[in-house]
Amino acid sequence: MPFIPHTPDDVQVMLAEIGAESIEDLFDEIPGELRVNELDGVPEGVSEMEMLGLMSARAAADVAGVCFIGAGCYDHHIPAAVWDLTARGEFMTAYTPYQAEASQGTLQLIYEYQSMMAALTGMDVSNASVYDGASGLGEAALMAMRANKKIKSRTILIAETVHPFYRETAQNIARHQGVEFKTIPVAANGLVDMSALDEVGEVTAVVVQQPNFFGLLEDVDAMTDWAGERGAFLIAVVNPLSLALLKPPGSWGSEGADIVCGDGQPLGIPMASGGPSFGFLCCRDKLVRQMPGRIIGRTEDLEGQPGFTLTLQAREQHIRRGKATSNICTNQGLLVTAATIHMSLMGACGLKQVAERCVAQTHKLVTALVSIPGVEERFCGPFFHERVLNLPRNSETVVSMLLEHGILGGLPLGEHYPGMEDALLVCATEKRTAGEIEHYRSALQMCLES
Amino acid sequence: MPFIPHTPDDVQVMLAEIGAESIEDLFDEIPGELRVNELDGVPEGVSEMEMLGLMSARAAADVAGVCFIGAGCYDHHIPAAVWDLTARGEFMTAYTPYQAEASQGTLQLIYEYQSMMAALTGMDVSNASVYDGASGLGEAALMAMRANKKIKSRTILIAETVHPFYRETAQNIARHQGVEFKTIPVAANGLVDMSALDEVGEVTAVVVQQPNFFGLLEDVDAMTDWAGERGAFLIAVVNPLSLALLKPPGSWGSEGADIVCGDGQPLGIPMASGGPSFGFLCCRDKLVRQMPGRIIGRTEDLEGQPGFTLTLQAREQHIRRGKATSNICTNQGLLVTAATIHMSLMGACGLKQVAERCVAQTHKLVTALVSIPGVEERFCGPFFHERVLNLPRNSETVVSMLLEHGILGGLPLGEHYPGMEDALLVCATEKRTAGEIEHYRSALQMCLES
Amino acid sequence: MKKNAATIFELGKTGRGAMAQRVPSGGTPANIPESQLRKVQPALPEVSELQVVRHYTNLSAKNFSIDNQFYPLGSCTMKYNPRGAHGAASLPGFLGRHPLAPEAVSQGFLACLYDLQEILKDVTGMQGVSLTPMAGAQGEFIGVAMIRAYHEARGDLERNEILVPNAAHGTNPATAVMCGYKVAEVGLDASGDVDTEALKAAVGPQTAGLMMTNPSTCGVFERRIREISGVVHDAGGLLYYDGANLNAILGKVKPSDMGFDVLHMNLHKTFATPHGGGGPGAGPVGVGERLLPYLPVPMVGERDGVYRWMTEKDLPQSIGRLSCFMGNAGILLRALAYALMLGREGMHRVGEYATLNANYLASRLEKAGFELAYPDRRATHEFVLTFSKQAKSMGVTAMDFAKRLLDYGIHAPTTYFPMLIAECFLIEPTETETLEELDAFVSALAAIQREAQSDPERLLSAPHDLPVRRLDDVKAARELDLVWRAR
Amino acid sequence: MKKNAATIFELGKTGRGAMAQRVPSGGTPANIPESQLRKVQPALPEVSELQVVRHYTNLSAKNFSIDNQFYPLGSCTMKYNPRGAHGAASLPGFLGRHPLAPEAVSQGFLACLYDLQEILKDVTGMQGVSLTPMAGAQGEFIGVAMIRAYHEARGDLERNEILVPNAAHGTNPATAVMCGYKVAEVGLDASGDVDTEALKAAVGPQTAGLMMTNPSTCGVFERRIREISGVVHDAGGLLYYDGANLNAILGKVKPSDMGFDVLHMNLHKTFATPHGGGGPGAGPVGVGERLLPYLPVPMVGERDGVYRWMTEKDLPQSIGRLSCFMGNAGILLRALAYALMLGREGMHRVGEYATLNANYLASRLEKAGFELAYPDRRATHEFVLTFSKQAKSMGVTAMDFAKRLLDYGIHAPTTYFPMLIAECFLIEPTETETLEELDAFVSALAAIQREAQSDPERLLSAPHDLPVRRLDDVKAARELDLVWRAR
Ligand SMILES: Cc1ncc(COP(=O)(O)O)c(C=O)c1O
Ligand SMILES: Cc1ncc(COP(=O)(O)O)c(C=O)c1O
Repeated sequence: MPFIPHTPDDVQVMLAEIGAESIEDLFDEIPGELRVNELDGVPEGVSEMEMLGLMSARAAADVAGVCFIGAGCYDHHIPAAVWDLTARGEFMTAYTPYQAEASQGTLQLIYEYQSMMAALTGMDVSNASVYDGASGLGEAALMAMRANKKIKSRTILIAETVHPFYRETAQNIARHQGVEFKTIPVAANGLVDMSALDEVGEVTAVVVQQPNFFGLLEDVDAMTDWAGERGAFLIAVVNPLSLALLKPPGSWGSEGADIVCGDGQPLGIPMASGGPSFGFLCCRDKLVRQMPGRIIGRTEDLEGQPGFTLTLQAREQHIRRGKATSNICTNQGLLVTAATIHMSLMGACGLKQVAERCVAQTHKLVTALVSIPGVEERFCGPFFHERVLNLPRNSETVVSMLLEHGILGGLPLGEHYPGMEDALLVCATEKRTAGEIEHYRSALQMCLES
Repeated sequence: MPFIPHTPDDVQVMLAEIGAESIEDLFDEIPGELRVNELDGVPEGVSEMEMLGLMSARAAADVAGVCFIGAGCYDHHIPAAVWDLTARGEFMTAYTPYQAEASQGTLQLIYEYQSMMAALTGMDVSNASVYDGASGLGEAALMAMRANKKIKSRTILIAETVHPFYRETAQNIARHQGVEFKTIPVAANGLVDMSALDEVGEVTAVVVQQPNFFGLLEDVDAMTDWAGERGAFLIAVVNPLSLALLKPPGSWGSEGADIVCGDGQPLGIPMASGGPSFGFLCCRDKLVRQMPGRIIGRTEDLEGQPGFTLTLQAREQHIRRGKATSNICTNQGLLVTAATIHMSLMGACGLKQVAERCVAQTHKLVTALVSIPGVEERFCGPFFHERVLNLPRNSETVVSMLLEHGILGGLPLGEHYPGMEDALLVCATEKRTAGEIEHYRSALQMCLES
Repeated sequence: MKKNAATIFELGKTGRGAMAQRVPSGGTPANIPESQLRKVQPALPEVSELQVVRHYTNLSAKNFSIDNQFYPLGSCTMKYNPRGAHGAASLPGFLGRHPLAPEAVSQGFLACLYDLQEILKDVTGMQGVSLTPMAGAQGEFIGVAMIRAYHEARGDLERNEILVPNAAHGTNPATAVMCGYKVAEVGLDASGDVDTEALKAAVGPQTAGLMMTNPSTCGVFERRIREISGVVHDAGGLLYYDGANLNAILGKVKPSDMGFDVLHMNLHKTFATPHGGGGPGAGPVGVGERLLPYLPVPMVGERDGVYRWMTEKDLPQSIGRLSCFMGNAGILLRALAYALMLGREGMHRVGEYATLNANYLASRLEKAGFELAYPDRRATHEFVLTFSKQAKSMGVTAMDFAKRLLDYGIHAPTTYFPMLIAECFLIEPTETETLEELDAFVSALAAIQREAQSDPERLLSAPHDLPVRRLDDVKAARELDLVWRAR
Repeated sequence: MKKNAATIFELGKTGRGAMAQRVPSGGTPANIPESQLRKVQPALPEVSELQVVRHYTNLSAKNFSIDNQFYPLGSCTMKYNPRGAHGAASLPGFLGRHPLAPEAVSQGFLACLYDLQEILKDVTGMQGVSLTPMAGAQGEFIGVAMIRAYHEARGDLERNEILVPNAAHGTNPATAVMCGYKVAEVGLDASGDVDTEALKAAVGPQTAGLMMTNPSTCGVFERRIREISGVVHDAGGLLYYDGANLNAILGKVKPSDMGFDVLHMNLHKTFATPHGGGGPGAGPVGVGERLLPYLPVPMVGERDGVYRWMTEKDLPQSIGRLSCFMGNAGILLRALAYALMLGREGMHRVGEYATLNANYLASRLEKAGFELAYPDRRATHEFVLTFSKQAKSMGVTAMDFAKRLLDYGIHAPTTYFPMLIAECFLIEPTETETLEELDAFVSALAAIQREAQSDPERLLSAPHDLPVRRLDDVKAARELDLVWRAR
């Protein structure tokens, strides 16, 4: 019996103690007609060896080549120590730290994480994570709605240059509470169309992403000030890695952003088909009681020694039930563990160097690809590590052809932005080598010539 | 500075404390002419990312296909828990357990290991490991030489059916102490030629391998009794996995073997190009003081609680120096850790099932391959999980051709046994599937037809 | 010697770093205007690689975990997390996959998801399963959003209330509210079953649905479940099954047969994926016929052995996307690996042995003088103990028992939940613990009971042997210290 | 509560097992005669997978290790073991390689070995390197065997003695004997250098060679090394360099320049591969011109970018094969990974910072009132402290200090080695430890020194806070209990 340690003798001893004849008897309160016996849809059990044989074959089948896709998930190097430590049973097989004294490892680590995220974003506080960047944006919107008492409207402005999946997810989360999202269109230069803002009425919050979905740098100072002047919250969606290089949301405009969210994947989390990763959520001190999710605080034990514990639990569903700030319970603890270790290893300098190298490699990639006749940059502003290219033909077709050359060429944008059927979003992280870039260039040239 | 935590300030503080001007000053006792400055043969340092990029490319270059080679190193399944636990920093980055109180983890584990190996081999005691199976045979030979006081000769009989690399290694180790190895030739049936024994004079020990290098089962009872009657020690070289199924050396003949050695690789150690693995060495109680290497004993602490410690250290070089039983110091501790966890997970039953499945899969493999015209079994006796086939042409050539089909076809025997140029030693472990066996068959057929 | 609690920040020094992790920088990017660049570096720790490894290795040792201890946390299903499943999800091919890789190079991964969808359908009896929810609570949200979509699609717009038994987990009412519903709580009768009279009084045209677990968080199986589902269905409401307790009945009862229309499962409970110190989890949703059109995307479809993503184009009535990519893919792979190893026989056994362990423990504890909250009921996979008597007679609370248990090297059961039972423990041993471990737990509790009589201070000031003594939660909330600052 | 020390056997029960590890058996093999089959199953533990994971996780926590503590064990070079190097060696392509795979599908692996050979040649100044030795002691054996082969090849058959300074590690004399030599020990002068007069008196036509380390195990650099090598060479002997202390001079001095003909390196020391609780290690040998023909096989050769195994066919005078396959391949890969990350600049720094740390520690300890064995000498990467005074005046020995240090969460330095210095500690901090860690060590020793004065019993009965109190070694050796038996 896999994973069940009972011997036949054990079962007899236990049944005798209980005073039951058989295990079946223990289910005697369940109405007979509810009892099932067949599970035909579940295959017969196999050994770990056979299971791993099957899974290995499937994993190997998907090895696709060199990755030039970004779009919210990035192929960064992760120091070997990160997951060697994260996968320790003491971290991986613990529950939520409800018994603080027996969970100081996890608790202190999350406190350190909160501190790092606050430092990175330039905000005062951070929670202990939400599910992912996209759902985190939904939580941020609801949080703004609760916290911004000055504005009566239930409208949130969201830039069309925010990741399409983030916009979709946030709307699907927030709409049940009557939140309405209005989209600020994208201008021809790939940035938020600031002129469209003039027609906007009262809004609770404005959502802007930096770098935006196209990899471009928005004029976040202007956006932040615009929001501030109207009493709207500025919700920033950011790539945490970029913050080692770019101005942090806490310093945007004259007052800074109010709420910052995003996905932690670039901080030591493997792409792993997109999950698990984690969403982070940071804000100003004064908003902390509207923050969803867990928060760790430092306190003292009865001998006066420092220690860590879950705090502000009155915000949470297990205490406040229907009146909680969110229903979130289990979050993404283990990924936060990885990210904390990752940030410790990289330090501010290390992250900055990675960020700089990403910019440099993307620059090289773009230079190489636009050397091919018919391939052009679609937008020209400053960018981080992603870039939209116009191809001389349908980009989805080209991406399929590139697969034969072992190249994951990027994300075709037609599905997300009508009219961009020939556009391709490409990305080069610090891992991409000159050889790989040249390989991409020559493969693309072949595809386009054929 | 990779791995060096010193800041410039630190260095200044430290030099001031020492009273030195520069780090260079600390080398002022070294004659100037000995100081070097160039290390041109060492490349410039790279980051972990770049190093792993290079190493990954090299590792990937060697992925060769399905393994049907055995010959002392076997492609078994290793439960995932084995290395997840073994690679824990507490096991992996500890030193030899010299401070017993701070090393109870490793010490208790080795005690458990000794117990398991004694159980598996049917012997009284085990040491804490030697380097590998081959060098372990060298140690066993020297040990027999020291312990067998009855026999004056310095001759050890060794079957030609013992792994050729074991024979070579053992001779290279033992010859400096005047040990002479005499080979008992192999008979036409692939077993020790018992008739050749008649001509042999006084010998200190006899070495026999079970299953032998050809995968065949020797008549170990007869060999053991033959040795016993002449006052010679019987040294058994065994595959530990086979002992879950086969009669243990402790029960061979009427008295059992005296010393048992072999390689622990089949017990949870990846093939990993042949190392690190570990050699095991077990013997009768009365020989324990002639055993080389570390041995752990159970004892008590000053409160009377049980604990574990290195014992019988008077045998060892760090105490006894030139009079030690061996010069061995560092052994293969981490692999013993893996093997102990492996044996705990498998249990006697689990190992037996693996062993049985190996026999069954090898049987299927042989049946499939001999269905090809011209392919034949060279020997016909009972076997474990290896078999010698005669091919209709040079087996080394065929093995090269099989590579194209993603098949590591086995070990060509010509290099090791002159006259066996067309012979191939094949192996199928429990991991080999029916599909893989069929793939081998069809690939071989194609190669032989071409 | 107590290990100290220096944070990673305090170990740092200006200019120190894990230098092997420094990649050659591309230099300050020429294309980015000065005004967009960061002026002051973030205050991250500056530490060496060895310091990081040592710090987090030692921190980890300050946790209890399944790998270290018996961890009978009720409603959490702290069972063994198979290392093989972790190995499967950690295969380089899976870890290195970009979520937006074309389908042509994703067939292995998609096949895994498809197989898992099918297995989960079978064990719950549901018609369709979507794997996207990233934890139980998100599964609840998605489930209730589907209930809402269903009523809305029918033009049945007056339904604005979700019923919840008062023993329910906090996520249930919180979810209902997030989905725009009011919550009405329904009480239990003395035996722990839902008070059906109260339920009948509560249902009406305003009822959108009922959320409940079965077995309930009181550790008993709701016997009148068919009556309850009848009542709710008759009133036009739908039934939501909170699958957090599915371990109790896995392979024994299918939620569909009890009348549930929609459910989530906690794969990090029933399917043995690790809890990670608070996540990640996965909370796939399953639905019956009526809610099929509303399942969230992406899902995986199959035709002629070719797998593909199903999006809003295929499922136009879907409630849409609730995560950036495919939810917690790595957890889904682990759950599949576990299911494959269990197989159908193994599935049946989960509920059986979880129940055997709980009933054995309940029986032994009762004989040892502890008070069961529902002494006349069968325990399911968990059961409730109450320390009301001890609190009254000896002045030691359930919390004191819990803290003292930690000293015995056993994680405390869930305390003070369900809220309606005073001074309680919710105890869930799971099927993967041995008889000996259960006996050791009984001995520990009995020993603590004796201490409570002879030396109550020992409990009140517990724990004694952990990295910290009892922590001051009030101070934590009053004097908020949420981020490290150089002091 | 003390954690108990039940063995894995005591956790077992007949019929229990980690059932997911059971592969479908092929049935009792029909082809194997009954007489060859095992009758009684071996007494291995019968335990569940969770029990195994929990048992060994908890056992591991009873170890000190670099990842947990400062571990200044002299002559052992307990430096940080980079996780990246572990990652490199754990790549599936390397782990899954069969050692006898044809060269055509082994080029990646062979290239790694070749690169390592070249790097090791450069850092030692040697002409050839073979990677096969599986630890330092096997390297010594192989080195001395080559010395023997050299003399024999020249027909110089009378040389039957190896000289060894009396501070040498036990493996040196033990090796010489295993290679069939007699050992003659040579003393040191008061400053820790070899007594060259004694050496001159000792050499002669019987001298096959001299084995020594430099810096010596006394933690000082042998200043007259060129004189020593001259004396030995003039007598027709060869010089063996025990590279266990190479960390002290890595990038600063090449053994070839000191006059050594042959050496081994401990990659598990100088090249940062983990010690594994007692191995595996790797002890590659390097040789100068004269011994080139005798290097052990297999080695790796290269032509036109194609790598190949070199065996006795290529090296007919080789002393042959000393391991079944290519030694401890996984350790060699780790060492290469480490060397690549260090690079040439990093190599230079190893000796520098190891020396800086040792001298700082020596200086601070001396000022704190501890006695250095060689106060007038520079420390190298390690140094010797002697507690003779404390032993005389307070009755506490070096061992008592060592055991008490464990309570402070610091692994004890090497004790009672080198043997010629009474009541000594050999202290090697390594270059990867921080200034703060060194300061903490000084504070701990100073605190223990105060305890020794005020409460010597505290030391004599130490350790107090470890899983066990001080263990009885005498009982262990007298009442041998080497394997578990049901009691
Ligand atoms: C009964 C019950 N319902 C729902 C949940 C929420 O699940 P999750 O934590 O995965 O969001 C829990 C988790 O503890 C639970 O116990
Ligand atoms: C000076 C010295 N020489 C030789 C050795 C032997 O090396 P190994 O343990 O790798 O066999 C050691 C190991 O401690 C040593 O310190």
